[in-house]
Amino acid sequence: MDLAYKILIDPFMQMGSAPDLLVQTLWEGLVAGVLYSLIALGFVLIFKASGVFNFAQGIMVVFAALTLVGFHQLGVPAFLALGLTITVMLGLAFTVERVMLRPLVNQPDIILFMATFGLTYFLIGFGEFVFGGNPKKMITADLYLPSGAYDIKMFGGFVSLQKIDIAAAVIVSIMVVVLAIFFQKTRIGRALRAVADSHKAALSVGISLNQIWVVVWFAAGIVALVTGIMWGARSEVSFSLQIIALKALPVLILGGFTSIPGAIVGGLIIGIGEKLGEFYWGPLLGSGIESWLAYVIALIFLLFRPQGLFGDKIIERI
Amino acid sequence: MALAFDAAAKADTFPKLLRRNAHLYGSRPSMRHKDLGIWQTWTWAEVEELVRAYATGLSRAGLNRGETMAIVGSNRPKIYWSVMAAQMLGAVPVPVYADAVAEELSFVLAHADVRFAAVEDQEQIDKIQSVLERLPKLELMFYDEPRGLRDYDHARLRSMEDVIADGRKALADDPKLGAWLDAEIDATQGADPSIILYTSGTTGTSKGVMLSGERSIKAATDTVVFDKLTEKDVALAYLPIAWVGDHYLNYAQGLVAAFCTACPESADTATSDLREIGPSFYFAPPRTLEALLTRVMIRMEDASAFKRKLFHYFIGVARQYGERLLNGESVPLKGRLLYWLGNILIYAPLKNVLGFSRVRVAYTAGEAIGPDLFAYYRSIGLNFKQLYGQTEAFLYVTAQPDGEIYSDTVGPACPNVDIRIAENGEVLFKSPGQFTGYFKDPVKTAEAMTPDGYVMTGDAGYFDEKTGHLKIIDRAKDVGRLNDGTMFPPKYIENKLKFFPDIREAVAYGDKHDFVTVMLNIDLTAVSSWAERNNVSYGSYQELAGHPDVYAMMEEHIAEVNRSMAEDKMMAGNQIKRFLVLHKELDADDGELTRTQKVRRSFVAERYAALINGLYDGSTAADISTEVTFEDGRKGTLAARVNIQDMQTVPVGTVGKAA
Amino acid sequence: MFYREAGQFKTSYEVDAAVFPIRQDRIGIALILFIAFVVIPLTATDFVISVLLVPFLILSLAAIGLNILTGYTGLLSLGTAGFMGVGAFACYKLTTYFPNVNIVIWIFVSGFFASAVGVLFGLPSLRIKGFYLAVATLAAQFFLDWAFIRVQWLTNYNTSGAIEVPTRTLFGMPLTGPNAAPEFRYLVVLSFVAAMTWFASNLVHGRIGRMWMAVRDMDLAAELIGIRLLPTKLLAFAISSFYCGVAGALMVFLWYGSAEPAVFNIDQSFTILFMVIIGGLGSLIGSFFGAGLIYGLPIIMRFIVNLFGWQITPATVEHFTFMTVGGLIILFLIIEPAGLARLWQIAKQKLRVWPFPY
Amino acid sequence: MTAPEVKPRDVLLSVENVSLSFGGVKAISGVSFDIRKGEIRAIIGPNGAGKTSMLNVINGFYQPQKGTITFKGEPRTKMRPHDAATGGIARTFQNVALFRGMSALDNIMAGRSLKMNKNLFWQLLRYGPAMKEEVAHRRHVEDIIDFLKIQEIRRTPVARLPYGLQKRVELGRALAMEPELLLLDEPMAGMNLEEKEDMSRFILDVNDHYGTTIALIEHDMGVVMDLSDRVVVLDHGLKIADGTPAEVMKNQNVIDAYLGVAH
Repeated sequence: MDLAYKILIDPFMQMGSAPDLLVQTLWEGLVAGVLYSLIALGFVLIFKASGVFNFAQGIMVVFAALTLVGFHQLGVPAFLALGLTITVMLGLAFTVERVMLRPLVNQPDIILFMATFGLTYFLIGFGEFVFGGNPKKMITADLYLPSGAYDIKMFGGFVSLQKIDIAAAVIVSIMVVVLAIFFQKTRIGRALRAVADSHKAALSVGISLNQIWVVVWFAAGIVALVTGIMWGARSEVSFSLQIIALKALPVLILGGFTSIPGAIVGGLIIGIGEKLGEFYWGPLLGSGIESWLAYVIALIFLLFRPQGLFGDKIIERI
Repeated sequence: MALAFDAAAKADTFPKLLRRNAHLYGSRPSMRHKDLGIWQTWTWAEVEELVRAYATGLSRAGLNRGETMAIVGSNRPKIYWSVMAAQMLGAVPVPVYADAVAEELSFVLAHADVRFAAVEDQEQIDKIQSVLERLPKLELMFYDEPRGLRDYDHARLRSMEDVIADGRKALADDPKLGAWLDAEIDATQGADPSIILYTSGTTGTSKGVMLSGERSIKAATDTVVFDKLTEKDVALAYLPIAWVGDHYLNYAQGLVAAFCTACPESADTATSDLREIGPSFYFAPPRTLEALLTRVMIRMEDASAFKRKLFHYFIGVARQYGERLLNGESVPLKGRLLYWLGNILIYAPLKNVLGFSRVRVAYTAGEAIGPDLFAYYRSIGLNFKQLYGQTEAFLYVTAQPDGEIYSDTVGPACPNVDIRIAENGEVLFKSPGQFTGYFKDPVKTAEAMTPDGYVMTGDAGYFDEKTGHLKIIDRAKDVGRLNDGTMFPPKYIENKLKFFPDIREAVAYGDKHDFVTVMLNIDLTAVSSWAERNNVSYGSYQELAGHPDVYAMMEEHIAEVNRSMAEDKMMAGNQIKRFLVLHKELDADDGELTRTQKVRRSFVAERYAALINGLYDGSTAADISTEVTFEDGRKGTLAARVNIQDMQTVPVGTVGKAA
Repeated sequence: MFYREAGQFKTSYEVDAAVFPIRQDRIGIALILFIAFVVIPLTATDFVISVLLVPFLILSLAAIGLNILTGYTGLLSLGTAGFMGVGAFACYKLTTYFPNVNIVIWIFVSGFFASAVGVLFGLPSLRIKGFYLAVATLAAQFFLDWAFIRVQWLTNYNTSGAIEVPTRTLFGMPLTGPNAAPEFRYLVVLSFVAAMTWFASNLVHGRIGRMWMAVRDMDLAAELIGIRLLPTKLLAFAISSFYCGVAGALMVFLWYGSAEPAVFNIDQSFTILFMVIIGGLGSLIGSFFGAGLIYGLPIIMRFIVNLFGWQITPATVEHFTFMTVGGLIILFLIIEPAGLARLWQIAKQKLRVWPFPY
Repeated sequence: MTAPEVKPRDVLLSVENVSLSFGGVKAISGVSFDIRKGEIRAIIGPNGAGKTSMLNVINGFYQPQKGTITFKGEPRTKMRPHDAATGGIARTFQNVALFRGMSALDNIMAGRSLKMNKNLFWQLLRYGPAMKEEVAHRRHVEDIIDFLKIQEIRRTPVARLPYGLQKRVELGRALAMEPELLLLDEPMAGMNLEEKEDMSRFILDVNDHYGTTIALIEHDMGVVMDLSDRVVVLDHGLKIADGTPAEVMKNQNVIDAYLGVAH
């Protein structure tokens, strides 16, 4: 009875009794969710266009952020460093296409998936070799990103909103809009969607598969860079981010592997759910449940709706 | 071992031998058959039990002493057991080639008066049923493989399985039956006919060669001792059971030596089955060996350059030292070392992949074997030997003993075989296994024998002076004489030429002429690839055949043949003086070859009379125009001018021409 | 080249179905076992045994475990380390509660605990497969990882939060703890690995192995020939986790001596997965190859660095190891997705048909 | 020519008024027919007629929204594919669905899975009862291998086999289940003439030798005419004809459907 009370009633009592804390938690969850969404977005881009489940998206985030900071540490002005980093991500996209994707074309999806494990490990080793393993500080101020916080009075308490978080939310919104336009209005965007449906169709549009791969991996690289900047601004740039990036997987399961809105909504659900769970139910289990709650939510979700929130229903044919 | 042969001497029929083997070697394998994925194995004891049951069943089905039973099928245990079971009852098995057409089949079955036939499967049954009206005596067929026979009228059909089961039950039910069967076995005398083997030949000319058990076993015992075969040996039975070779090598020797006979899964899998079973006693006709060598060479073509080099290098080493080592001659230390290395790297693995690792004794026979081909197998350590024999002799007339192996001889007379060469060069023999007569044909039997009891082989030959071995040169009736009286065996000369891969066909002339001439057909595959390598360009077969470089090459080959014939005083007079290369391939469609790809000499002589005239009138070219049939069946005329070339002959020197 | 198969024919299905049907292979295996059980304990140094062989064997066992699940049944798992941890902690708890029961028994029994957890997390495999299942196993990994840290009962409330392996004996000799002789530990580990490899080989060559592979190759067709998917997949989870659990227990008790929960984090899962990929999915011998390569690579690299006296920090060597492993995985997936095992098989085949080309 | 009178107990499987749709798209609408014991029953029709869907309904891969299926006299409601397998229905596929990582022998052996039951303990030892069971079933499978004349390729991984042989192995796997009803989905698709003749022979032999009832989908009308006892014709999910091959060939609806009226 006591346990049932602790699980079913007490947390809600707490929410009701301190609404400011609830709002603060929700906000924290929302912000975490935004970042999850960003990583998930990178996954979705690549998965949609090439059917590759890119496990390396997390390390790409770290890699992009480290490159940016690394250039800056060499004395390169911030925005030039940004430009150079974008170039590096383009180079990475080219290399991945050339060295990994092209030779593996027509292999089963699971093989490509595992190849991205290899890519992950390679980039970890390469990144640590070039930039060292120590955490770094993001060059927030140099990029004119806001810092500090707005403290808003609410429900008899304070809710603290980090400015960088607000900026992150705004930037994500802009990016989603840009991507939407890109997919709907541009030729290459339409080709990408065609590829998602069938590789033959894409060829008939007149764009080679190889080009498309470069484009999506580059796009995913840019998304990774943005993610890296935002995340780095909140905490620091380190390789542990790579593990956190795995949280994008449950996000994808919720949102579906091919849906951009799904990635956003899924990210938010996971982010908020995780923070609420950790804050209100975590102490029951000795806290730290953040590390797995997202996966368990996804797992339970999977059992009921394997195709995700926005994914297409899978009809197996024989 | 000695015991085995003593007992063999006492056992004068095959059923008695079976009884002996079951007694002495009861738990040793007698028969293996690759079936359902594994080598099903029967020991001598099991085989005896099975055959006794089978014989009892056959007896109950009506088979009597002295009657004949046809055996039609491939090398399968039940087919061999059918032979044994019939013999057990004193009946005479008559094996028929499984690939015989219905026509031949009906001739043999009718001629042999069979009431019963043991057949392999639906295919044979269909064949027999299609000629049933010509076989009024045929009552019952026993089949091995029931597949597809479900809807057949079973009035004349019974499965061997049922016959065996029936016999087994009868033996179990009536204890006296076993004793009766033993009495039946003992009642058969060694002199009674044991089997009738029909010689292959066109309908009507095929003769049923009767062999007695006593003689068969005597002959087989001699060769078993000669080759030291024991119950530990293994042979793969893949040759037609109706052929004397299989009946002798596998059946008779198998029973005498009590070795294990293995039957392949099917004709298609014989190669892989050979590899699995790894026989210790092996027989293959030259054709098979040649095909095998070609396969080896083709597969090696796909090997990496390094491996190919290694292979050819060590094959070269083998060529140099291999045969000498095998013959126990002295070889320098370097040669021994190289051969030892080659054996590790190439020869032993090669023998392994071919399934020859355990071969101890191997024979080839049936036709002349090319010296290169023969040397190839011997050089990698396979103890291939040649033998000469025929159905009437129950196979062996001569065989090469270990250490005296030559590609162009067939060896000295086998133990207890007496050979005589007739005036006309024909080989005559008396042998322990010789036949007792042609079935129902005393006239032909008499024709085949000399008044003093020698069997005429129909083959011409002579004893080589150097080796003392018999050389077979041609069919006796085909041997002619040059005007100077030299014996002229065309086939011998032609074969020597055909051993060159570049020469596909050769036709030699010389009978009633002053000297020997030949017409050659190039081998298009070999010569065109030679042309490619040597930048010889040509537009057609005719152009290639007439190319001066090709003529030069042929000249070399003929010169080599001349040299080799000059060494042999019997043949020195047959050196080739003039030759030409035919402008078209001899073709069965044009009637120039038989369907089995043998040259029809007289037809060719008639058709190419203009060329033959040219060969003998000294001209350097001759014109010829022939009618040809194209592949689509149209007929046309092909005209050509064919060059004729003279040859240098090797002076025979002190050695005089044989008169 | 060394094969002499002519004359090696099979007269029964038992022999035909043998795991090593070729005599030369049987001789080879016997030779390897002889070297492993007799020659090495007599000759090898403590360093070779403790640093090279014991870890190699234990990791191979874990790789076999994962291979059963991923290679044979086609279920991708990222939770291997979690299942290994369950084995390790179960063994620790068991031996502290029942110190008088022989540790070898507890190592074995701990596999069953891992099995139970494996089956629990395998349940979703009925509905989901591929990447989705990988995520489900990630849930297991992170949950278990968390539990090892947070549930202090598991470490007997040890302040360091780590397992301290007590001394336990076998045949009166210390097997675990600081006083255990390396040769003795090695022999016990080897016995476990050899026996369990033999069991695994028996399984995958029989009915169950065929059912697993059928599910892997085409689950719909498997269902249509009457294979029930869920029990088949759960059995794979159970056996796989059992192997991982035993490997985990061996790892802590006979290799590390003490272990923090971090030993069983997701990186360990990946390491084992890489062993399986590089070694060869669906191959037991490949599991050994993969374990040898992935575990041996950094050691070899350090050795080379020392050999040439290069002034390179251990961290840099580690970075290069990461890059090499990552590169190797991609390389293998491109040129030989079936891994080292396939290369081995090709080499063997080449020897069998030598001098003919394969 | 009329079909011989049917006694109800001769009916092995009957399909009554079955309808199936995917998200509103009708694949089969109200189709009824039966399959009698021991016959070879062909299901034909133009592309998209719902033939494969029909087979999928029969072996439980799809659940029909309407209608009943009676197998061996018992009406079935909800059934999973492995239930069909247990019940004695085996199946081959239009695009060969072999286990590509396994040898031909293992594929066929896998078909015996249902009949093998020795427990994990013995399987771990691969000894005693487990080995005995393995050997007994291998023996059975070897009969099938012999029957289908695929001895040569026993050990070959099926992925390396030519298409025609893959189809044969797949038939072998289905036969290994000793089914009462064998469903063949275009057994001769993509084969050359010789392979088709071989396959026809095998199908007739299976029917004759094992007495297996066969339902097959086939496009080659010549083959259908030669093989089948009765034919049911589907078009756009509807049954348009049912009867002996000769009757069906004369049916105007069938002629129209095949000539492509309103396609």
